[in-house]
Amino acid sequence: MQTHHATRIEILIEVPALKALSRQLDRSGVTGYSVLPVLAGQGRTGPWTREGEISAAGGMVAVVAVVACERAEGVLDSVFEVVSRHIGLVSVSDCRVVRPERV
Amino acid sequence: MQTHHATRIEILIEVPALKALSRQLDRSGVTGYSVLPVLAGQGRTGPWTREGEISAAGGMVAVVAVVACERAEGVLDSVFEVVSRHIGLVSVSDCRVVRPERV
Amino acid sequence: MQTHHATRIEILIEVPALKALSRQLDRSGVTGYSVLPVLAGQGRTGPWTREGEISAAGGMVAVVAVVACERAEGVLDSVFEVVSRHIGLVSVSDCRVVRPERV
Amino acid sequence: MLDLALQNLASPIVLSFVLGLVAAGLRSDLSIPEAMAKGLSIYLLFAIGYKGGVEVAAAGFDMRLALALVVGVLLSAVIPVLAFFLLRVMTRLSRVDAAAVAGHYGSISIVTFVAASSLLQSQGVDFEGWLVAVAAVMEAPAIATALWLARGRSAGVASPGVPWREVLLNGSIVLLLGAFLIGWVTGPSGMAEVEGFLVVPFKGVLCLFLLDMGLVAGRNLLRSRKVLSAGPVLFALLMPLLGAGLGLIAGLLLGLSVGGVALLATLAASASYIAVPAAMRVALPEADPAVYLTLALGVTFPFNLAFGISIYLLAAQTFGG
Amino acid sequence: MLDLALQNLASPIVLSFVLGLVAAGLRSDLSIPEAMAKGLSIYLLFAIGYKGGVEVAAAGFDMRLALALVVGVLLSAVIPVLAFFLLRVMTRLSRVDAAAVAGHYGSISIVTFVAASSLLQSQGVDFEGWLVAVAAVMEAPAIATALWLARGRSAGVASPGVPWREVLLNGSIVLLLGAFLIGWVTGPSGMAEVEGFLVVPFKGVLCLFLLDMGLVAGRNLLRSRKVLSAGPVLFALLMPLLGAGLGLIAGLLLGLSVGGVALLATLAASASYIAVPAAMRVALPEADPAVYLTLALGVTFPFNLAFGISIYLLAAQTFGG
Amino acid sequence: MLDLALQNLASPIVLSFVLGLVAAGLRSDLSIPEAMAKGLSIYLLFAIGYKGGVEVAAAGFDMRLALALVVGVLLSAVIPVLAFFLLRVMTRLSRVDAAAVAGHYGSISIVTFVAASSLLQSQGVDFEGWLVAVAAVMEAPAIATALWLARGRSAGVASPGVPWREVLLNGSIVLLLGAFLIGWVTGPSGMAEVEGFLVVPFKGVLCLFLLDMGLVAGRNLLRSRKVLSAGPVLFALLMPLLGAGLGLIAGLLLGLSVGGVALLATLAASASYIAVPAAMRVALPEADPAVYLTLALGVTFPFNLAFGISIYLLAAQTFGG
Ligand SMILES: Nc1ncnc2c1ncn2[C@@H]1O[C@H](COP(=O)(O)O)[C@@H](O)[C@H]1O
Ligand SMILES: Nc1ncnc2c1ncn2[C@@H]1O[C@H](COP(=O)(O)O)[C@@H](O)[C@H]1O
Ligand SMILES: Nc1ncnc2c1ncn2[C@@H]1O[C@H](COP(=O)(O)O)[C@@H](O)[C@H]1O
Ligand code: NA
Ligand code: NA
Ligand code: NA
Repeated sequence: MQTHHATRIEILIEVPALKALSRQLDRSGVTGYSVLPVLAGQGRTGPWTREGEISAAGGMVAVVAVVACERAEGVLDSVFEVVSRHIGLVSVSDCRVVRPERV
Repeated sequence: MQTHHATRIEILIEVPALKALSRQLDRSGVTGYSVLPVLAGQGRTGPWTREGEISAAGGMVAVVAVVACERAEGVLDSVFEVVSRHIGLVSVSDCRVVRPERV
Repeated sequence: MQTHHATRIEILIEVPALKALSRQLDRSGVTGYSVLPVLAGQGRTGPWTREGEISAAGGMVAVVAVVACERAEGVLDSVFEVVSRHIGLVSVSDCRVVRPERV
Repeated sequence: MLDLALQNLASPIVLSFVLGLVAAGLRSDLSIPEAMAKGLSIYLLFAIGYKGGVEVAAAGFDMRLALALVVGVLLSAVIPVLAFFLLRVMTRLSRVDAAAVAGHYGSISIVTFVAASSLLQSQGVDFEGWLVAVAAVMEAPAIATALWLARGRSAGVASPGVPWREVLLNGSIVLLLGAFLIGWVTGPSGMAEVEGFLVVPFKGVLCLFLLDMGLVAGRNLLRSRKVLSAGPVLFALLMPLLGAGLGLIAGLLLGLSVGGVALLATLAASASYIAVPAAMRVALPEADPAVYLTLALGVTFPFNLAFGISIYLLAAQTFGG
Repeated sequence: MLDLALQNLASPIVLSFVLGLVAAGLRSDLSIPEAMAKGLSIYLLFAIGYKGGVEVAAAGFDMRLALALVVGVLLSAVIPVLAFFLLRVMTRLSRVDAAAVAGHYGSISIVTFVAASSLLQSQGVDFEGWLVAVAAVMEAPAIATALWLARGRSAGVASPGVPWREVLLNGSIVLLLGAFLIGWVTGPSGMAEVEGFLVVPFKGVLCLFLLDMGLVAGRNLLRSRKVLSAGPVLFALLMPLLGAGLGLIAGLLLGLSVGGVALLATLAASASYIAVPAAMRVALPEADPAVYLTLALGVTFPFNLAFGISIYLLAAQTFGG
Repeated sequence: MLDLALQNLASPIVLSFVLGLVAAGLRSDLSIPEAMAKGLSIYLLFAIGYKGGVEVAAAGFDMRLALALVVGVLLSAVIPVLAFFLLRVMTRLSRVDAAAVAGHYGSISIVTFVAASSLLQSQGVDFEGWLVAVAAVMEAPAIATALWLARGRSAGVASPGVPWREVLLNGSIVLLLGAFLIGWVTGPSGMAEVEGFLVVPFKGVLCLFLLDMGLVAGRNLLRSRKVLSAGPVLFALLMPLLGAGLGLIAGLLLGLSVGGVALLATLAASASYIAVPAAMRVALPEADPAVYLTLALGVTFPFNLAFGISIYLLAAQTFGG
């Protein structure tokens, strides 16, 4: 099966900043992204868990966007505007996709 | 620690098609896969969210299978038979595993 | 945007072993990790699903840690001590991060 | 007439739905966790099935039940044909989209059924408890008709292996029928044990569920505004009335009570937004979910909830009794 | 006095909170699933709003409601200023941190309000049902004040586009006000239909919710032990008393009943741990959540629950009535 | 005898479990969200603990409680030894697998306990409310015995640091004991406040929970069909009877009421499927979960629910009272 090169951007970000990130992604020209829940974590600010949480203030999600390689740089810049003020980790890796028209 | 090359296949697919995909994966000879929930997303058909959903018609999941490199091609072909008729995104990347007998 | 090389470690592990793994990761010197829920899976021991589960005995989670390349080897060794006795799959891949101080 | 409609509109049930719609329209972040929404729906199915069974146990077995099951299957299988032709005439939907939409209208919405029984109860109108079993058997046949309609004469659409087992044994059918049987076996003495859970809080739980449905329907409408043109919307307002007409006739022929006729009309008028969409994604992935979900959940469901069920009750009172 | 406090301390509600605290302190793995915790909070907001509305319907519209809404907004907007100056004097928190904390104390905690009304009820003290609407309008104004305080004279902190729509239409405000309106429209006859859900199990549900709050507060305290110094903790014990004082005066000026005065004092005394933290993460991400969450949820909330609400009731009985 | 068994089999509780089993057997996609299943179990533990505490408050402290706690710990610690030797004789399970299974039978199933108290209640048989505290202390000791049995004489199995804190402070123990203490402190007047939640809907909630357990047990059995041979299954049917015998003797020696004897026998007869499996995955990961989960949840639990509890009650009535 023929595959095409693409870039996988994974953004760990706190829930309250998700709306701003979504707006930014929509503007940055990505064709799509998916939001995965994160249950718990550990970082420099200590451990946290989603269990029992009633406030949306805590908690993180993982936003995954597979984008065409040539667009990755622009998306990253755009994402970073939002993430820089917030707890979050942006990682990028290479991947291959089956349907290039979908990224 | 010695690691061995393998291929990580990640399939974003709508929930109603998950059963068919599972059957296909079982047949394709993968040793295992894991299904992760997706909370929300944005794509060419617009945004969606799992919140409040009562129907299983909406919503997506991420299916992750780490497979031996030599088997990846076959699995991809097999997966694509199901995915092609459905909303979904298949991405593939290289990885290394610690226990090669598990993939 | 400048990015820096890093290593993404993804550990699929059963829920009862998560505490031990967390302790081990905390000791191994990673700066952070995130725990993602897994809904269902299929492996050599057959299929499982989280649905309706009342016991914490079943079920898996995915632990993702992005670590500096030079630390990856040590973290892997350390992780393996816990994982080896448990159902679990450790996969490692290369990635790039935007803020190197966060890994 | 106006009185009944107003009374229905001012019920906590309908107003909760409206609250959900409004919150979605204002883009509030109010939302019900998925697990809670599913939990509420499991509760409602179990409670409504159980109550139906208990009523059969109390009233004794009624031969009309067997007949009504057959009639229910027929209604579910035939209504999509009518809907399909209407859609082809009234709208520009493709054959596949039209077939998918048609399938939804043959099947039923259990919450509409529950809202109608609530209205009957508050009006002091009796009905046959076993109609809930008829509701269960009406869920699936429409799917078969829809697939048959979609195939058409051409072989354009491949006919994938429809997972009939999944469709017939889908969770809501099994839960509804299972609870019905449990209620039947345990009868009024079993009911005495569990009514603190299945009866006492029922209406309030229904309010929360309708709040969620309002949120989901409202967000759906917001997203699908552009997809909707006048034709499909008109269809989604007309079709329930036609379906109700068929249900009414069937109910009168079956010799049901006034309440029973109203409920069978409601079932025929209602459109599925749980079982059928899921089946369509599997069997007819080419059909656009934005169209069928929006019509069933965003137009027909609110119409039935706010006006339909009052109309069907009045019609039943006029022609029946 | 001691009697009232002891009776309150030995209530199932307070003890459930203590159980959560203890379980967290012992590092037990007891936990409430997130979806369940959110579900419980949706239930509580809906029930408390609905009951308030029904009481307005029963008692007839009261012009003081309009006045009280204005007073509520003012209290919420002004209390943070007082809190901010106290914090700058009593603690070494940065301007931004102090502003963020101050915002929490202007806003309200609906569970504290519910616990106080529970206490009133068990003491046979009446109150104005529409105070729940005042609670809803007190949620947001404090946020504006906090942001204004954070900006200061310097331009050090960028002023990001605060999502006012999100803040004003946040889920808990919409749900509380929406349920209030539904209760008002449907009145006592609507209540008769849903009280099996909204009234009968209410206190027990509150216990489970407080168990969860105890767990969350306890884990929070464990994590933030090091962040807490004497200054902020003292503030978190003193501020509710000052806030309550303002609320008391406002209540007396409004001519509320003794119960109403106690509840307005409670609202002014309570600190938000749901709406405001979320808004602060968006609008003031520089502020440290460990500080404001721990003070609001880990210190002030337990203080109010265990002692505050008894004190405010006694004060209202002394000065009011 | 037959009468009692039939009455029990036709209860909504048992039939709900059967519905779950059947749905799983038919491979229906009916399922209860994880958060809801956990929520139901938290509710049941809280309610049952609370009720037990209230009964102690009402009846006054009973010295036999202290004695019964000791006896409970002993039963839990000793039963695994008996189970282990039976397993080694009757089955070909490895030492580690046999030890893990044995641990499950020393510990208890709180739902079996609840189902038995339901049966007692419907038969009008009284029992000591504080037995729920005995249930709580019986959860963990069996785990220690199982690990000791697994180690054997050889050093083949490494002895990992067993997380005793986690085991002893596991959520269900803390919740059960905590609620028991709260019930004890607040007594009947506290109960009056919360019974609309903890008592009124209790049996119905239990039905939904058993529906879930039926689904989980049924899917488990489907998956593990091949693992099961006659030996282990026979063990899983015989062992509860032996355990019940020990519990019966202990209950008679303690001088419990007829209902109390039946409940202690039920506790001894029941096998854990929540706390022990989780502990075994941590401390004995070499043991096969398919074996111990299937025996405890798929064989012994249904057996006790359908037949065991009736048998234990009859035995208690024959030998006690
Ligand atoms: N290196 C990392 N790998 C994976 N997740 C991380 C990493 N660093 C931080 N996180 C996640 O981000 C959250 C906040 O991180 P921090 O701001 O460092 O406390 C943590 O609790 C984790 O969930
Ligand atoms: N490039 C992408 N990266 C990540 N997720 C995607 C991407 N494209 C689509 N998705 C996911 O697939 C869903 C359906 O996509 P679409 O068919 O384009 O509307 C979206 O809502 C996302 O959850
Ligand atoms: N190759 C794999 N790729 C992704 N997930 C896997 C893989 N192998 C195992 N798993 C996950 O680990 C669980 C246990 O695997 P096993 O021990 O092989 O039964 C499975 O049910 C999957 O959730
Ligand atoms: Na219909
Ligand atoms: Na306040
Ligand atoms: Na036992």
